[in-house]
Order: sequence, then C-alpha cells, then structure tokens
Amino acid sequence: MADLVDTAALTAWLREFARSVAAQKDALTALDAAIGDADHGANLDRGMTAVVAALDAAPPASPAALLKQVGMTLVSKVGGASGPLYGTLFLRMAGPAGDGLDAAGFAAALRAGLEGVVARGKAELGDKTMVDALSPACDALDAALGGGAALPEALQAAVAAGREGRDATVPLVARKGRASYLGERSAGHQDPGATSTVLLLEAAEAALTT
Amino acid sequence: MADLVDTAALTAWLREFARSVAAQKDALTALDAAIGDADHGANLDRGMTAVVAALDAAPPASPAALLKQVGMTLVSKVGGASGPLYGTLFLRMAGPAGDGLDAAGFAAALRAGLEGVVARGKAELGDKTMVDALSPACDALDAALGGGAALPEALQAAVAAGREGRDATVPLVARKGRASYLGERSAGHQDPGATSTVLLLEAAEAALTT
Amino acid sequence: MKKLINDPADVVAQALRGMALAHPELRVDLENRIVVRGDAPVAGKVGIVSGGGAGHEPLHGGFVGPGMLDAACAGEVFTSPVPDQMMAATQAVDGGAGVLHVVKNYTGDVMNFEMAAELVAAESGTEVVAVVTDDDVAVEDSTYTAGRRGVGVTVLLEKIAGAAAEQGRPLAEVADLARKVNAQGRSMGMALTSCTVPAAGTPTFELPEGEMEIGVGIHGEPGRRRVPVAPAREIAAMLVEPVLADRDYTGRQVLAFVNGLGGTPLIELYLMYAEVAAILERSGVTVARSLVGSYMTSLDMAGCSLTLLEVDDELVRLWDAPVRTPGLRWGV
Amino acid sequence: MKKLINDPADVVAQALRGMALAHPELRVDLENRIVVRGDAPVAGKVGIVSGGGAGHEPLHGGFVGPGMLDAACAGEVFTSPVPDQMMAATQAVDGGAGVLHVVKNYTGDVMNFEMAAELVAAESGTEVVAVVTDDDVAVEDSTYTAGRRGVGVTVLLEKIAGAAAEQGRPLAEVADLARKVNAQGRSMGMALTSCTVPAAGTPTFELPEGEMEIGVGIHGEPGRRRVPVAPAREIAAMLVEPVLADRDYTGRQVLAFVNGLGGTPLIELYLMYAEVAAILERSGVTVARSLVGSYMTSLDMAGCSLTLLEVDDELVRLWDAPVRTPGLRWGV
Ligand SMILES: Nc1ncnc2c1ncn2[C@@H]1O[C@H](COP(=O)(O)OP(=O)(O)O)[C@@H](O)[C@H]1O
Ligand SMILES: Nc1ncnc2c1ncn2[C@@H]1O[C@H](COP(=O)(O)OP(=O)(O)O)[C@@H](O)[C@H]1O
Ligand SMILES: [Mg+2]
Ligand SMILES: [Mg+2]
Ligand SMILES: [Mg+2]
Ligand SMILES: [Mg+2]
Repeated sequence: MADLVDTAALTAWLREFARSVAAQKDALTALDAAIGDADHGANLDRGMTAVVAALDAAPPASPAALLKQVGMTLVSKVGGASGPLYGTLFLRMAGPAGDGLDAAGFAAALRAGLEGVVARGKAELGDKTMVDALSPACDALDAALGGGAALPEALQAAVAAGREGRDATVPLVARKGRASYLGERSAGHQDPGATSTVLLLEAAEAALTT
Repeated sequence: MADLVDTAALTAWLREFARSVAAQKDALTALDAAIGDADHGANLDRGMTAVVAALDAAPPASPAALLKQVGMTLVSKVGGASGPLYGTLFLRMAGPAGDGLDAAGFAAALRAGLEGVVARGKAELGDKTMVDALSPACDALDAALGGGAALPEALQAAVAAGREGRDATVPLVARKGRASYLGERSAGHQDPGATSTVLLLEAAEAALTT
Repeated sequence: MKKLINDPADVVAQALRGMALAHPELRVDLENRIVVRGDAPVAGKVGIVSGGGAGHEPLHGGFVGPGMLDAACAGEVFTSPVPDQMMAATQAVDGGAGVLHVVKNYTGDVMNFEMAAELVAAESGTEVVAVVTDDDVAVEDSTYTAGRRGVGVTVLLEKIAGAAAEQGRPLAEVADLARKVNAQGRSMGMALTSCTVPAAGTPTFELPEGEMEIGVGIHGEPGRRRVPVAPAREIAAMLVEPVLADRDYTGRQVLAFVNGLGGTPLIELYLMYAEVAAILERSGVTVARSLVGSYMTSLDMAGCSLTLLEVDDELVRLWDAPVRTPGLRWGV
Repeated sequence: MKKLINDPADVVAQALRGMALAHPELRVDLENRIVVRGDAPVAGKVGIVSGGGAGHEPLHGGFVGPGMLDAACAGEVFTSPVPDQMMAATQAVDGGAGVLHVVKNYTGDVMNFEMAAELVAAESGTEVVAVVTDDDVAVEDSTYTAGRRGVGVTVLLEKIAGAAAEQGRPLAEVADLARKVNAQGRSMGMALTSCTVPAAGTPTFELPEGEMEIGVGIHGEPGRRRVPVAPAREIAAMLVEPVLADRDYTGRQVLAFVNGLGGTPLIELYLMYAEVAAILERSGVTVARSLVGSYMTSLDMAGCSLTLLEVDDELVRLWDAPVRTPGLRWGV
C-alpha cells in the first residue's frame, strides 16, 4: 500500500530534509541573525549532515531504530536550542513507529513529536517558535486523514498549514528562545525554527508521496 | 655692565622660553609623533608652566638658586627623556652661576649644562638629539666671546649654530631615544629635542641682550 | 576580521589544546571538549559541572580546579554544548555525593543540560541537581518568556558553590547556596563595540563611532537602548541604577564585580570600578568584597558589565575560601 | 575613541583610585602615584621597586605584593614616572637590605631611575641597584644606540627576583638573578590593531583591515615589518623564529609566556599558545613552565607577544614560589 511509511520512505524523507536544509542554510542563518544569534542554518546543517552520514554508515533496520538514531544524532551534534528540540521530535516519533507506519500512524507519530517539542521547550502557540508551524501542520494532517484523504493530499494540507503558521510568526513578539530578549524588537521578523520546520514538512510531502 | 646675567635676566630668559614652548607646543609634539611618541611639546610645556609658577610663587634670591629650582622643577614635573635632560642642563648650570654671571661665565655655565646632558644621555654629536643643537651653539658662543664679541652678538652666533645643528638632524638616523627604534625609518625627520633646544637659545638671545 | 586564529570553524578545539598545554594540572578531554579537575572524581565531594558556548573565557573552563568547578563543557562559540558532553563531565566528577549542574539561562543551555540530566538518570544512579542563573536585569522578566539571561553572577556562584562543595557539604545544601547566590545577584552590561563571531567573520551588530549599547548580552544580543558614548561616570550610573532599581541593595553588604567583555583593558576596568564604587557609597550600599577583571568575556567585545551580589558572613567566608583555578586563584 | 574613561587627561589617577578601592591589601599613594605593598617596608628584606608609563596594566602596580614587587610607580600613559616618585617608593620599601630598581630599557625610564638613585644616594644611606630589561629582539641591538626595549621578560624578572628577595637573599644576589633572567630572556610582539592613547584620541598608527605589524613595541612603536594578516600558526612562527634566531634555546628548558596586548581575548591567546608550543616542540625546546594571559598590555591594542626565558631548576623553583599580587597569585 502506497501509504505505508517504511524505513526506506523515512530515509528518503530525511535525506530530502538534509538536502533542503543545506540549500537553505544561509537563508535560515540570516533569519536567525535578525532576532537570534545567526547560527540556525549552520546548526541544522551540521546536524543533518551527521544524520545522513549515520544513515550511510549503518542503515537502520526499522523505522523506530531509524527515528531514534536520527534523534540521538541531532541531540549529540547540534547543541543550541534546535538540537534538543528537533532531536526530541524524532525521538518521540520513534515510539509509535515500530516497524512501519500507515498514514494515521505517521500522523500520530508526528503529533507525538510535537508534544515532545512542547514538553521540552514549554512553548505555546504564538510564542514565535517552530511550534507555530508544527502544531497547525499536525492538526491539518489529522483533519485531512480523518476526512478520508490519502497521505499525499493530507501532507499537502499539512505543508499549507505549516506555511501559514510560519508566515504568521512575522508580526509576533517572541516569548521563547533568544528572540525573546529583543521584546518588541522581535516583531516584524520571521522565526527561523518555524521556517526550518516547514522545510521538514515539505520534505515529507516530496519524499512520502511518490 | 650690560653683560651681567643676573637673577632678573635669567628669569626673563626662562619666562620667554616658557612662552615660546607654549606657542610651539603642537609643532614640537607633531615632530615627536613622526619619530617618537607624540609628547615632547606636552612634556616641555607641562614643565615650563610649572617652572613659571614656581618663579611666581617664590622668586629665587640668586642665579644659582634660580637655576637649581628650574632644574628640580623640570626633573620632577616632566618625566620621559626630556625631563632629566633639560633638568640636568639647568642643574649643572647652577654650579658655576654663583650670584651672577658675566658673558664668559654664562657660556661656561651653558657648556656645563651641555656636559650634564651628555653625561646623562650618553649621546654623541650626530645621534639626532638635542645635543646636535646645543653642542655647536656652545662652541659658537665660546668662539664669539673669545673673539672679543659682546654677549648679544655671541648669542646671535650661538642661535645660528644651533639652528644649523637642528636642521642637520633631518637626514640623520637616530641612535638615541625612542627614534632609534625606527632605525633607518627615523631619517628624513627633524629631531624634536634639537628643535626645542633652539627655542631655548632664541629665548636667551631675546631676553639676555636687552 | 582580525583575530589570532587559524580556521574560523575550528577555534574552540584549538584554544582548548592550548589550554591543555598551559594547564597540565587539569585534564582536558579534547574529544568531548570538557575540562576536568586533575584529581576528579573527589570521593565524597559534590561534583560541580558547568558549561556553555565558548567565547566567554576564562568562563567556564578557566574556573575548573580545587574550590570551584570540577568540570566544564565547551560548546561551539556562543552555542550550548550537547548532552553527551555534559554526561561525560558528570560521570567524570561523580564522587558519590551527587553532581550540581550550573546552567546559564539560555534556552539551548537549559534544554541540553535537562536532556543530559535525563540521560544520566536513565543510565546511572548519580543524583543531579541543576541550578539556573538569570541575573541580567537588562531583560525584562516574565513567566511567559524565556526569562532573564544568566551573566556575571554565574562566576560568583561557581566560586561560592565550589567552596561549599570543597567543605564537603551535601548536594542539597550546595544547591540551596547556589540558588541563594543567583537570587541575591543582579547584573547589567554595556558594549562600546560589537564582538565578531569567527565563523561569521563580521561584527554581530553595527555600533557606530560615538555610540554604545546599554544592556547588551554576552553573545552580542542587542540591549535596552543605544545611546551616545558617555564618560565612565555616566556609564557607571547607567549600569548601577537599573541594578538598584531591580533589587534594593541599600544598607546591604555586597560583592561588587566589574567584568571586562574581552576587548577592554584593565586600566579602564579599574577606572570604571572607581566610578561604580562612588555611586554605591552615595547609595548607601557597602562593598564587602570586589572583583575587577575580564572573567566572563564576549569574544573581543569592548565594554563591561556590573554584577552586585548581596553577601552575608557565610557568603563572604565562602568567597574568601581557597580556590586554585587558571582564572581565579587565592588562599591556596 | 571609545574608552571607559572620563577626562582623557586624567586616566591614570582615576584608574589608580579604582585599584586602591579594589585592593585594600595594597597601599596606594594617589599623591605620588605609587602602589606599595601593604606591609612595607619588610625589615631585612631587599625591596623591589619598578615603574614606568601607565597603559600596561596589570604591569607594574598589579604585581605589587608578597613574592613580587614592594612598590610600583605609575607615570602618565606611556611616559616614564619622575624621580620624586621613585624616591618616595624606594624610601617606602627600604627594609634595611637595600632596594632593587627594575627598569625597562627606555631612555626616559632609565634616566629618571638614574636620577632617583642619585637623589636617594645623596639623601640617605639606602643602597640602590638598578637592573635594566632589554629583551625585545624586534629592535636590532648596538652599543651605539639606545639598545633594545624592555618588554615581556620584565614580568618574569619581577616574579623571580621578588621570590628571591622574599627568601631573604642579599641585594647583590637578587640583582644577579635579575640580570640573569634578563640575559636569558627574549621577546617578540605583534599587533593586529593600534592602541589609542587617551590624550591623543586617535590610533597611534594606521593598520588597515587585512594588515598586521610584526615587532611592534608596547607603546605602539612601529615594528620590523608590516605584513598581511595570517593564520595564528604563521603568526606564531613570525614570533618564535626571530627569538630562536637571536638566542638558541634548542635543548634548553624554557618558560614560555604568551602575553595579550589588551584588546585580544584569552581564547585567542590560548590558541596562539598551542601554536607556539608546537613550534617549540619541533625545535627541540622544552617548555618547563608557561604563562598565558594579558600581563603587559599596550592599552587597547589587539595582538600578543611571545617571551622565552631559559630556566634552570633554581629559576623554576623561584617561579613556582608563592606570590600574592592582583596580577599573579599562586602557592599562597
Ligand atoms: N522554547 C522553545 N520552544 C520551541 N522552539 C524554540 C524554543 N526556543 C527556541 N526555539 C526555536 O529554535 C530556533 C532557534 O534555533 P537555533 O538558532 O538553532 O538555536 P539557538 O537559539 O540556541 O542559537 C528558534 O527560531 C525557535 O523556532
Ligand atoms: N640619550 C639622549 N641624549 C640626549 N637627548 C636625548 C636622548 N634621548 C632622547 N633625547 C631627546 O629627547 C627628545 C624626546 O623628548 P620627549 O619626547 O619629551 O621624551 P620621550 O622620548 O621620553 O617621550 C628627543 O627628540 C631627543 O632630542
Ligand atoms: Mg541561533
Ligand atoms: Mg616623546
Ligand atoms: Mg546558538
Ligand atoms: Mg614620552
């Protein structure tokens, strides 16, 4: 069944995410320069390069093993805020993953990842963080699948919702992360983490729907 | 006799020197900036201002007392190289001064001052220092007086010789003082100390010949 | 960018190598980028581990040694270290009495230390307590935000907690003392120039000749406001006043800490301290102890920060207690 | 000019006031601008006095205390102090065993210390011996010139002579040791940026982005040559090679001292030290001891200097001996 997200599919997803992070590295860093410390692109690129290297070195046997390996790699290679956050996202996804995910299972795993990010970072919707992109994406994914859509269309909806959430961070005053030190001065800038989260969703749409 | 250099005459000489140092302060400092550390004008001005203040506060009773006071004031207020050098010059002049100098006595005192500067700084003619102005001036002064000239003409000859010596420092490579650290790079610049020494001689001509 | 470095991407490891060579009394794990006290673990003593992004030297690695930290983890420049490093450091200093994590309040540092603590808990029985410093009054506080940044008080806390641990006090007591130090300390910083992160190669922010940034962070985070450069006397007031406004030290005994940010020489720091001390005296604040120097830098940033810590006899005794580290050394 | 100062003409006195407040264990005579060890004169101990222009902090005032200097005289920025100050300092530390004057080889410093010694001789029976440091290999030497500048070795000499004096050794021995340290030490410095003298208000020399000055003096005197900015590895070679060319330390034990000039942070100095140590190892020079930090600055100049001192067991013992000063402190 086309909707089964197996090890190969997840590998493709993460390779695609790594590719687009590398491509968007400078753009992400530029966003972070405006309201943070100009390293988000470098941080994620360092992490995803290591993730791909690990996938090449030892292709994991199961989706759970793969997601765990990805999470641990990010945690131990990235540092900063995004290391624990993206690391936790994948570590939590590993739980439900087992040795294969159907569409609903993938949505559930992604939501588990979101919950992990929130538990770790204590950010709420509107705090101008990656949660502002990931949370609406999870909702859209669930809604679409609940409405009978197949994974491809559902991921399309998730990407659209994620982009909306990302764009909505622009006017916000940051309440979490470095940007929060700027207070009012953080408004008018797009959040780097929400931006990289959209890249993750776009990578899923590209890799999991073919 | 017009040629007696008494306390009043010496006082006039030093007040005139203080005035011209103040007027030439920036020019002297500019010369020192090129091959030294840009403080010769400030150093001498600080010293001569203190000298004049001391003369005002307690007019010395004798030429010897005056020259000693001037020397001690310069030594304790100027610092750097020029403090001990100009200070020694006046302290050594005090010896022969007693309570009045005739023309020959003044010339002898100035030479004693020169010898003090040389003993203190170990500079030889051609080392690109104040000695290059002071030494030929002393020679010219002795020669003129020896040839029967009165103090006024003799001082004129001393000033002329001093100016020649000062101008001759331009092409020299410094062998003493900060400028010596520049090696060859010190050539092509006029020595600040030789320049201030000419001011001292010109002040004598102006003050002691009226 | 003018710096004494080789590859801008490899500054931290190379500087650590130099530190290892210059301080044979310390154990420097270049692999994990942790600096460990030579005789660690000290049996029966609470271990104290700190760490954070590099670029603040001597903090933290320069404060490792008897009477202060047992280990420090170095991240990339201005980037929090990772849990693996903190785990390795925690295990290296676990003398059986538990380990205190001293964490500056930055999202990345806090989360990485949290994960490290969870991993330690999962893998070993080592008891870990974390204390977070957040003394920077330049950031307005609120429970809805990431809160204040941890700055100068971290140095004082590491010294005082280190002295308590050296005395053999239990983890709970050492942690309480550390929290007390953070609670009683406030800081405010200012920059005359921006720092330049090696990997970036250009100044983090533009600060024209004639302007300075008040309330700047130690990573070059923008401050409260930008004003024309002023005499040290007025700058001192711009640092002391917000600190006193945030916490009233009137009639109290304090430790006054004037810290250089990396590009400012000692002669200026002493001059600043004279101005700070004068204001404190006028304000009825008694200086019991002082510290003047560059102890928590922001790479090559020119500027300084002021930290006030209310002290009682116990804190003064602990401050005066022997310490032997590259950065702070006395009484040994 | 961006500095933490008030009136540019009154930096030294105000910084001294801050130092006095920060170091109650020292006696700071603001009138004479001298810093004196709190318990001076120490009966029966040789007194050690140094001094020079300000702008090199912690040198010299920061090295006053048990095990190092008994007193230091501060001149205006980069201008030698005057004999009155040196006399006052000499009298303040005369414990009956004579006084050693440590003088950096600059015409002004040498002549003012000479006059001070003459005045002391004229006024009292105090025996004074002067030792002049001239370790800067950047200046080519000759008996016809003012000779080499005294730089980094001065710090090491003050520590080692101070230790010998603390042991109660007689003046002649302490002076011989001091001369030995100077004879066995060589230094070379480099600048990434110029310093700015407060009274001048503008950089002493122009050093465009992308260029550095090799062989610079601690007052911003121009060096041997100006070259494009290079990696730390190459800069280290540009400092070590002329030192080894001037004095062959091969097969010898040395104290290696990497000194910051004021505007360069510790992280860069440690990185530089790693490069220096690597070259020394390749050159067969054994590092017995090291010192890395900003101990002899040139106001806010960015850059560093390297000093090598050949040591034997006695010099190492004296280096390791207890010292308690604001700038250097250990073993106490
Ligand atoms: N508490 C938090 N919860 C969720 N996301 C956060 C939180 N703090 C920061 N972030 C995300 O992390 C991003 C910054 O990541 P990065 O620049 O790599 O780390 P750092 O801020 O440590 O330099 C922000 O743009 C934001 O989206
Ligand atoms: N050894 C010396 N003998 C004679 N004159 C000297 C000597 N060294 C320096 N000078 C004179 O001193 C002048 C510099 O004086 P100044 O700038 O006031 O002192 P410093 O060099 O300490 O800053 C030089 O221009 C030179 O004429
Ligand atoms: Mg960032
Ligand atoms: Mg000069
Ligand atoms: Mg970061
Ligand atoms: Mg001078």
